[in-house]
Amino acid sequence: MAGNQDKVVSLDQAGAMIAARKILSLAGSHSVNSPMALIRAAIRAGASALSIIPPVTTSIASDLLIAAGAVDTFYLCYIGFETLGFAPAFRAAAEAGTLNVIEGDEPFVMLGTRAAAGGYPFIPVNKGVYEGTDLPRLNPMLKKVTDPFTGEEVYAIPALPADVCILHAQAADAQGNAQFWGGNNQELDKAMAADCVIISTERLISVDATRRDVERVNIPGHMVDAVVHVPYGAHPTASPEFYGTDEAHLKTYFDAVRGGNRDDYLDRFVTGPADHEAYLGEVGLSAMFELQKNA
Amino acid sequence: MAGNQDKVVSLDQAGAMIAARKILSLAGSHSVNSPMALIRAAIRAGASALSIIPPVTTSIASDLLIAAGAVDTFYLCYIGFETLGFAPAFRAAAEAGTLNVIEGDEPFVMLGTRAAAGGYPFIPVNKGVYEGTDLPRLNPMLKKVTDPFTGEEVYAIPALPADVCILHAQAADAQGNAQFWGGNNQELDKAMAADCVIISTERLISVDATRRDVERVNIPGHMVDAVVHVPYGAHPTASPEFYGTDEAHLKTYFDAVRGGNRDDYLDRFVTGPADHEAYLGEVGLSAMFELQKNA
Amino acid sequence: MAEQADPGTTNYSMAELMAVAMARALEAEDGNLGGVGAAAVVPMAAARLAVLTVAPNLWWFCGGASGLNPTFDNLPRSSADPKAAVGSTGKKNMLDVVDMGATGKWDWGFNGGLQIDKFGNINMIGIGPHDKLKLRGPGTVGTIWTGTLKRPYLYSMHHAPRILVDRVDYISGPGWLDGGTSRADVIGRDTLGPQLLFTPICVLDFTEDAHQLRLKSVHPGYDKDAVIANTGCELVVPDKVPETPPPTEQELFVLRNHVDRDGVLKDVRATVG
Amino acid sequence: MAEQADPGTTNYSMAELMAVAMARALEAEDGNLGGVGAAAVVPMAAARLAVLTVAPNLWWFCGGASGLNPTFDNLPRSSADPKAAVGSTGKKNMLDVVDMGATGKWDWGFNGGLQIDKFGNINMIGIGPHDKLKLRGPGTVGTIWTGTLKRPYLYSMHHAPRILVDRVDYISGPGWLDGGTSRADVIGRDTLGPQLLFTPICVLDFTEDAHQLRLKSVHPGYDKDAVIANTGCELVVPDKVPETPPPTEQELFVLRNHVDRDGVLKDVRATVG
Repeated sequence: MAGNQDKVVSLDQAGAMIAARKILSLAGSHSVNSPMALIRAAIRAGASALSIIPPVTTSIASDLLIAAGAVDTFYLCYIGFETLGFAPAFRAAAEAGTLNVIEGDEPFVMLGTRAAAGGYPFIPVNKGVYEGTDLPRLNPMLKKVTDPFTGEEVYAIPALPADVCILHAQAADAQGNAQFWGGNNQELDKAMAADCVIISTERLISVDATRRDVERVNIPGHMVDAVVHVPYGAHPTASPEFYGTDEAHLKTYFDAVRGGNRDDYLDRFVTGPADHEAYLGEVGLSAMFELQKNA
Repeated sequence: MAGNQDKVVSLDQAGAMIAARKILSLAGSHSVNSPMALIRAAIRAGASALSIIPPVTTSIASDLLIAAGAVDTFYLCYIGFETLGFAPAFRAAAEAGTLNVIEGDEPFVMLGTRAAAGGYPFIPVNKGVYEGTDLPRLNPMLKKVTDPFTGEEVYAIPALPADVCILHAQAADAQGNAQFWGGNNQELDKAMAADCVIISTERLISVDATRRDVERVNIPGHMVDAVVHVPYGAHPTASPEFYGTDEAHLKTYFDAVRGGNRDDYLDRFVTGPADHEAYLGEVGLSAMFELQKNA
Repeated sequence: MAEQADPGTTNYSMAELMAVAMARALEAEDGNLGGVGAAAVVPMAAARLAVLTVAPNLWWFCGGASGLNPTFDNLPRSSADPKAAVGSTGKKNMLDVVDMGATGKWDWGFNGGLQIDKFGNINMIGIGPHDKLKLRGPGTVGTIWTGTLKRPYLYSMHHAPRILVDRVDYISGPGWLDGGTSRADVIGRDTLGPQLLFTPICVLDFTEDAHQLRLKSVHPGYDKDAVIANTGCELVVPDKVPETPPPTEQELFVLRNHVDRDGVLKDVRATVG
Repeated sequence: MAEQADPGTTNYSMAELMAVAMARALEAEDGNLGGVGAAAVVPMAAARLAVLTVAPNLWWFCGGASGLNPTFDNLPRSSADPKAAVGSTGKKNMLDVVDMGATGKWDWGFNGGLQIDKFGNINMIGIGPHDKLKLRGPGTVGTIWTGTLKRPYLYSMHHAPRILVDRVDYISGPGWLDGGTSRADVIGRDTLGPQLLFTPICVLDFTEDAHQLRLKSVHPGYDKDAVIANTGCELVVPDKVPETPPPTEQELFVLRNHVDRDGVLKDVRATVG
């Protein structure tokens, strides 16, 4: 997707692009840098029957998609709300048997993504990694392969390609050259492992501004299909150097879903607001500005 | 090698550490950022019968080791002197049959290094990569493996671990936290794939200076065994933002080795000078300062 | 039902006490490299406190924000908070973190679990049959690396019979497996099983040969019987079990002025029963 | 014996002429992503010139210095020179470059060889039996990616019978293999074989079905016969072969003022015979 020099689309257009695909990959870490505005847009656009390949730790980004009934299959590494507790929609759907959970782990998600990024059909892992654990028994996607160099049997992790990868950047230009400040760099492999890459960004900068600070570019634009300018687009998760995690909002979500009021939350914050600006109005701009202090 | 907070050693000590090992891995690219002072020190310390795993393109860094008779086996991807021509010592040794050349290539060197860095016993590659080429026939280290997910036969590249990896950094602190300016980031995987990592550095900075500019740190100190402070330590190759490639010196080397006068070069620039300062005296400090203009 | 753990004094909170006890244990790791993961506010505080007290040369990796040896003095609630990387000497890619797990390059680390059993095995998967879990756990994250860590350390913010069980339903993080030589036999001899387990009411270690959970010290305000009553597995209980030494004034001073100025540890939830 | 190629005029050097011809060809790749590798001063100049003339939306990766879409106006002698990355919109890790080769994400690229044969196969390995090479080549670098590149382009700074051979001794970079459908049969139909070959005396393409080397235009100062005499393989030579249009004044202006202000291309060696 190198060609186009202007990849900027609207949030609604991006939502429709996501909703048209089935295997969705996310980066961000826990409650930081999740592409929440894109996720809300995808839900509004009718995303359904998704398979989610999350980052190694995820929180509301994945849980909201599950709460909205948009997810069939979830590649699990870790999902939770830290001090608040278990991810409520995930836990309810998994325990009710309405969600197919692939029992993954760090090597499974990271190396499956690396394999897809590099075009390796699979990655065999060191003998010690799965010994003594129940993971191979619980994850049918792990298979044994004979190392042709030693004759030993080792576990193989399959490539985990995605149809679409959605990411929230701190700065990106119209060509798709994107900067992620903070985090642990899962974005590049995630992008390379996906057919389509959509980026929401706090700041839409000029290509000249990209050239001025090229060492900060984590994903080159040729890998990117669409860019959406969405200030506060990670809310209620944090956007490094812009705003901190909205702990109170996470609790509102958590209590609503755990208390059986998920539809109230969805109505108020996801399907109700006409657009991102209306969502911000519902959150309250002064609350948003307050979060900047904690960036 | 996390423990030690002061990993600074002398150039002679570093040379002895290298000479005590057999599989030597290099980074840098072509005639940029080669750890030349470390290489000269290793030759002076009697390095012999080395196997070299170079970066994907290498020049005098590898050729000098071959010229000095220190190399048994060479993992080839590309070696050359760009506009000057073929690498003279490599070519002579390979054609004379005194050098064991492993006929590698970009995926072999890069993915073999990645596999060693990540503890994968091997990496299987996409079916298209070696089709139609003579590489599998010429490189006995490539083997076929059956993909357990598809049943297809694919080529497997074995992990290529090294005993010691030597790198030239632009800045490093005593803990080994090191910055490489420019280049294409082969250093981290190279370091992770090696038992012992030795870094020469243009500037030896404080740990506080490292903390001030942490985004520039490419290799964290816990991976590093020894740091040597060697200003101009990449000469005659370039050190980004410090000095450019010494094209005239490369030609001196090239002409000497191709003209049958390799011993003259070695005497004058490698084994003759008592230390790095004497080497710089032989090169001429004003010539060094001149190269700064071309950084 | 679980009740809030009581540190037996108003001088410090239970999370502060645990952070201090965990920091002290890291003296044995001075100079070594380890890490803390997600949902790890107490281990983060412990590592930072250890650097400032007993382990000045400790190397530690701080979870999601990805900093090495950060120097925050405002403890973040999450290791993914970018502020957790303040003053770092390096950043690690998540891929490198995994690579180092697979190659056995982590010396130490803190891990917790939904369930922890008498041999220190960890379960983050869930409780009940896998196709119909009664409790769906949050997933295994990095607990699998307890198999390749040279010396894993365990902690739980909850001490209860449902957590400290005789046998975990699933092993996501291998401990001493079935005790005895079983870990060495299955995984190899390059790594050891869990060294210590920290809970809101005590510190436990493992016996030398059977590698079975053993009471090492009881926190102020609790006693042996409380530990036994709240533990769901067999426990080796020596005749004399010392009290966990309470935080010293100096430890609390450093903790509150150089690690956790915002007092995050004042309200971290820890429960008993 | 090889002699210095003569551009037939003192208005421009042979390397300048080649850079211009190669830049023009990149018009077909406007908007697409490609790259140049090591020892690639002329392809570097061509890509930069193409951006400034016929392919404003070209995406290109500049070898060892690792910059995407650099904006240097002082052409470096080596793509590994950090100055080759000046003004880039991104940097690529070498691993990503390889990953994109393996996953077939490069649209175009320039490659050369020790030997190039009539089907555009490339040899960088050497000449003679592999256990006793008469000429040990410099190694295959990225030539293997001609198999996965969507549209490879070839060039050689030397036009001689020893270089343009009937059959390469070894295939390190697959071209059209044995011609006809052989490439599609062996490698698959996702990529095409070489599109063009640029030398100091001519531009060649490949016939539509047999995919055999064909003379497309002859550079000023040379003619068909010179090409045939200096070519070691069978060549399809149309009845009428046009002259390669010499660089326009505008092309030379842009080349010398915005691409190669130091005149590096003035003394790049190109030979015939």
